[in-house]
Amino acid sequence: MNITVKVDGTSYTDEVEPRTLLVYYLRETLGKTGTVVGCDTSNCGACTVLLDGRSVKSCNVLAVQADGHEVTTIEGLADGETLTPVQEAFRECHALQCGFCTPGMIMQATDLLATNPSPTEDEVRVGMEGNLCRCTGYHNIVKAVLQASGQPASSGGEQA
Amino acid sequence: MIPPEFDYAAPGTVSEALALLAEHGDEAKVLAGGQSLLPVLRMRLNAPGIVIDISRIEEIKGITESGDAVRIGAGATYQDVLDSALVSEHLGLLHKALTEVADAQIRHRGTVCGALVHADPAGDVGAPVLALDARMVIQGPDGERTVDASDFFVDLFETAVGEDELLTAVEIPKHTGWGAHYEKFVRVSHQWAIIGIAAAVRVEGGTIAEAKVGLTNMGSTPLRATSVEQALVGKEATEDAVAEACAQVGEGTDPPSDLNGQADYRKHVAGVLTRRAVVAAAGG
Amino acid sequence: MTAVDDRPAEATHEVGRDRRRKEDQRLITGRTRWTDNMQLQGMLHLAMVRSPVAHARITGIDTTAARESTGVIAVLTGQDVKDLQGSLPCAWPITEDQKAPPHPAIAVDRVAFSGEVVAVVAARTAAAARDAAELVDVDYEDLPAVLELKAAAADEALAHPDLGTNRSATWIFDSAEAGTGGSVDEAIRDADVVVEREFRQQRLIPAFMEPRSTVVDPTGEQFVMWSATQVPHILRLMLAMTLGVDESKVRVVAPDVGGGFGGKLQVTPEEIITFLVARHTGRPCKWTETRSESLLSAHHGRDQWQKLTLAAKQDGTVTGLKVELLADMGAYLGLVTPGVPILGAFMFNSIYKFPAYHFACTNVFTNKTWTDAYRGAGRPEATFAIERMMDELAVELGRDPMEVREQNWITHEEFPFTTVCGLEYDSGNYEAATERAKELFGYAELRAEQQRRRESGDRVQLGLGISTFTEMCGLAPSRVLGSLNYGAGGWEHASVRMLPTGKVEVITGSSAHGQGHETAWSQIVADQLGVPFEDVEVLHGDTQISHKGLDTYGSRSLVVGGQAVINAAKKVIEKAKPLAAYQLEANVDDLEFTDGKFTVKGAGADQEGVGLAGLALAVFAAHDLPDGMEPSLDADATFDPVNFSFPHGTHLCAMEVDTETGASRMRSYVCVDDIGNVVNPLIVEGQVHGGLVQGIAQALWEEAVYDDQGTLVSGSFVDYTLPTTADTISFVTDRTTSPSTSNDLGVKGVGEAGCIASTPAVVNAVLDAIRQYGVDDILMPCTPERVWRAIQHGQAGASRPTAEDAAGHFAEGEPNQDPPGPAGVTGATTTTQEGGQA
Amino acid sequence: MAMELHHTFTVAATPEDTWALLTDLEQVGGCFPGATVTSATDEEFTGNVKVKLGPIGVTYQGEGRFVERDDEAHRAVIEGLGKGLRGLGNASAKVTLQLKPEGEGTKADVTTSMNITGKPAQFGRGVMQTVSDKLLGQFVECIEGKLTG
Repeated sequence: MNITVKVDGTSYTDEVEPRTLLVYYLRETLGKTGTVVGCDTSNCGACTVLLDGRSVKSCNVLAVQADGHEVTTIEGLADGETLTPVQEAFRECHALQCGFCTPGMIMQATDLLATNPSPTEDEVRVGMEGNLCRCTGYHNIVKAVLQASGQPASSGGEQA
Repeated sequence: MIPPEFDYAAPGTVSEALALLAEHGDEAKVLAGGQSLLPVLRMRLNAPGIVIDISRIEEIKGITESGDAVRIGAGATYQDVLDSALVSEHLGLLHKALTEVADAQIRHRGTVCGALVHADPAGDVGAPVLALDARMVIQGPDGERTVDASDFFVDLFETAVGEDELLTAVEIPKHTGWGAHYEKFVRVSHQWAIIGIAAAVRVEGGTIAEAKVGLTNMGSTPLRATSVEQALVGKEATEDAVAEACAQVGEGTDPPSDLNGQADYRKHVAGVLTRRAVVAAAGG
Repeated sequence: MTAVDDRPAEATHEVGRDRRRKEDQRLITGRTRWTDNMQLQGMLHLAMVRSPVAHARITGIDTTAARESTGVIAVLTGQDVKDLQGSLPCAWPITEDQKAPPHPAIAVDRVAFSGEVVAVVAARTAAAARDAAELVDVDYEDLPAVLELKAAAADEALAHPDLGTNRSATWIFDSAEAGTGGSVDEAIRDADVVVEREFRQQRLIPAFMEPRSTVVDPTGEQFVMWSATQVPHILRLMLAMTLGVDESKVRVVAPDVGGGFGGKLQVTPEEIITFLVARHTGRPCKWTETRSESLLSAHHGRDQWQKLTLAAKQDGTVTGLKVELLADMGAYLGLVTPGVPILGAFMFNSIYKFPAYHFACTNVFTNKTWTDAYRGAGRPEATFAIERMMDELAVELGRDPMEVREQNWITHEEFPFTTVCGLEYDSGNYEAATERAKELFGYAELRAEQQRRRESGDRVQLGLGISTFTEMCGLAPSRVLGSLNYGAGGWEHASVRMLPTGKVEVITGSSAHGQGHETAWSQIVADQLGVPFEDVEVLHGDTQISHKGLDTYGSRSLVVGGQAVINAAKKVIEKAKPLAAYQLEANVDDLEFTDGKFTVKGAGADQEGVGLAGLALAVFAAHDLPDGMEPSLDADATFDPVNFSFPHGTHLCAMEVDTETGASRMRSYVCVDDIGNVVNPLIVEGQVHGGLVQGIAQALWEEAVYDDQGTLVSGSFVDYTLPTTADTISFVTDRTTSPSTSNDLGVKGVGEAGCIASTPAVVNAVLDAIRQYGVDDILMPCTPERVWRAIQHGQAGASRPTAEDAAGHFAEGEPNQDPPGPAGVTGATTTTQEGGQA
Repeated sequence: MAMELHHTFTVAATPEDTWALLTDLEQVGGCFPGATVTSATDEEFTGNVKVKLGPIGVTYQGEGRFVERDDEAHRAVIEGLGKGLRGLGNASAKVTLQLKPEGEGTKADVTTSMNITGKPAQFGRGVMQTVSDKLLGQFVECIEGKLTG
């Protein structure tokens, strides 16, 4: 079936099988391989993108469901070389190691801060619960989200 | 993993959707937010002939006031409900429970009515909806009918909604001014509830005047702890006073035994958490 | 000799700076190259058909329907490839008489675990391959499966009937026999106090975030394999040895790799199969696993029964340690499967001065997914056991657990210290790390709070857990590995290439997958060559670029690979020196090299000297070189370490336990690690944080659970419960510094430290919170249910523990509860002998 | 995963009449929820079972037969083995029947056990355990219904 989706500012019209998941449409049809697949039960959040501005797990949405809607992926965040505050904070705080969960983390953090611009550490921790990371122990991810919100990192920090 | 092949239809009206259901019978699966259905399809634990996407039906969207109740349409996502001032004001228990559903991304897509029809006993929506005496609005080939929540949940993954019917809305009586708490017990936060306790109480002068308690994952359907509710009436809204009434909440239930806990453990924890949920609901 | 000092030695230099990572720009903008991103013209997609049963004979496979399915190009079964596929390699036969079954990539006539590949489908799309895989019709004739470790050790059923036993090998170290210490049996005989405990290391799954993926392109002169692997070099060699392909005809690339933790330290059936199908079809092939496939069939980790007997004097001095292990290999021996428990053999004695030590491990087959390296590999098991034992000893003696540790550990004056295993610990200062940790933790205040909560009968009890750990990392001197029958050396290779523009290319044989080598190596080389950090480009993970290496595992990259980089850089300087002397018209011996420049000694501060960049350009032109000089400054180095490195640290954990539900919550966690000097503190901390959560997850959350049919029932992220942000806390980390003496940088490994140290700290804390209820052990993971049952059981069982009610080891009805076994090993027992019996 | 369910009930018919019905494989096989018996002889039957429960819809194809049958002692063991379609893995069920006279009627002891391997067992919080319990319950109810109804 034919769908039209705006992804990272560009409109695309493509023929897709109804069973095609949005994430595979992004990766394989559009070549947007920045968004990755980490699980098959919608637990890990690595595939998180924004659908009409809100975070969703693109492995848990059919491409046909996105017909007529707008998608933002990790590749659509930075304006040229200018990173978003969340991206900046992830680098600054060393909030990534292997980087596989990172697109999902950044997209979810972007959504979180859009609705709650000054979260507490607890709110960040609960707000990011849908994204799994195996490298960082989350410490620096939480720190990065707080930093991106313009707040100083809370207690507990490293190098006490 | 990639789901098996299926046809797809996105009807624009309820009657179109019903016609499709009538046409395809048990080959059809209804998709609203898809947050429970898609993982099952990806696991290939089902292979429907057609998926009927009801998310584009305008008439079942929205959250409205309906007399003494708040009506939540089948198109309303968890997030829509969480964002609704009507829900915050009148249905504190539902609001609290929905904040515990899965994670933010899932809440942006999944729907309250979808979860009710899915009827997963470990889902967080059934217990508060049951406790709050909701009415289910079901449309089928013979028109609309309303089913009380107490008659809605039939068995594991089974509800009163027939194969040729759609749950189009849930109407939940307002519980304005009630205190509420949903206590979800999990090992890690993205888990399904090991158990959950939905408690709403109306306190008058420090005494519980009315109480409603629903249980998540304490049986093959959401359960209503009516004997606890009755025992709570007239009790002081303090931990000591409610403890005895809550301790036996597991009696007569048949919770599952699985990786996260044996049945007897679930029953024990239910007693502890019911007490805590009631006290929290009462503002203690 | 030990400097306890947190400041970088020379702040003006790159080493020691918290440089932001070079790797990150791509990763945070989605410009990544995971193997699954590869799309080649005409590429086929593979789907595996896997056995749903644990042990069965394959009596028939009908592939007709699959072959006829739309878009299917090939379907191969074990029968089709049995003469081509060889046997998957095991590079570490631990004994001469080790027993092992052949390990086919595709099962031929028998499957030995649920998840084993029985056929592969190649199709034009991944969906078509998956659809067709479901049409492959396999008939199985069930065979008795052996699933439980002790039952397997007793040969109750055979995982591989042809072997005649499930026991693969028994490996023993005895300090009396080795001449490195006394006799444990004598120590036990003569002890005032003997503490005997049995612990279970549950089965874990590495669960790297990037599912495994392999692409093979057979269309060029070489077969090119891209794979999500930690070990491209080893993989290339093993492909050649297993499949009989010339090594020179195989190129392996590890592009962006999304985590490994030992889980990608493997030569997998799927890599072999993808290679075979690509060769068979002549077309590029891709296999990418699903998460559930990964949990089911990528190798698992840990899985041991540990029985420990500790002998001590009444005053608390330890006199001997006896360790008896049963280790579950699963169904096959993978790349280093048998050696994993042996990596722990020399670590049970840890930081303590045991005069006598005995270690015996029996490796056992079961019909489960095979086990292999998982972060720490052998050392977390050892650390857990000894740190639990030190607590048990303290309880037995009625002493503070920290005090008992202090009494027995190697003091800082005693380094270098040769242990009862014969290892030489080069440096360390346990006192300093512990003192700092206690200060950051508020040890005394927390103890006071614990006392208050106990006295008031608070529903929420507080427990403090200690783990004073060390580990051996940086695999390792090749001669030591040789003495352990390990199939390879422990060296690492590096090259430094001077480009004509003055930029520097560094080629490293260690293959990063999240560790930040590009950044750290750039810092090292920038200091060595005096070039800007930005001018260094680090290349790795492609056997055609980095032709030689032993890859990344065992916290070896920096201590071994980093030293190789330094050695290569030093050679560059040596090669440049004659040219510099020539240009400066000076004697080679009169030159000195600082900050990227050669100058003449004693010629004053205002001399210009010649820079390395200029020399590189001069060499490129080669117009005017000293007579006989080769026109190149490039240099290679292969470094074989003289010793392991021995990081250590003190980890303190406070857990709150809800005694009504058994739920526990981490209140605070402090760790002070001593990993010697530090190249990049930011990266080091990140490694520590990540390790901590993996170790904490073993204590609290994770377990691979099989049902009685041998099906992995924690087979998705729904049930294999990784923790999230909401389940974890922010940590307090700090460091003390005792530079290693075995490398120029004075560094020690850090990749596994957090994971090795944290598990016992957490379990000790949970136990400390509820010991007053008669609890002295809880199986991991310490789920709320287990904790609650332990409290109930402890209270019911009054104060005298017996073998049976020790510790909820054998809670009936719970998953993975091995009953007191046929091996006859009892649960925890404590015997206190009065002095003077000897 | 394995489940076992033990069930006892009494029937107002004689053991002989009850035995005749209980050893009719078409009747017994057809009692399994979602089962269709496609062929049956005195000794064995073939058919398929469609398990449809909420989101899950899986089909097993298989056969069943007596592994033990003692017409004198009124004891029989029937085994069914199903192969899941679409690579699902296998399901097997074993039904042990024992009839004893009780007063005018018959006391029936039915022990049913079920094993499921592969994907349905691997996924989803042990839900299949509950599902199987439920299926076995319905199966025995059906048998009881046929005998007592």
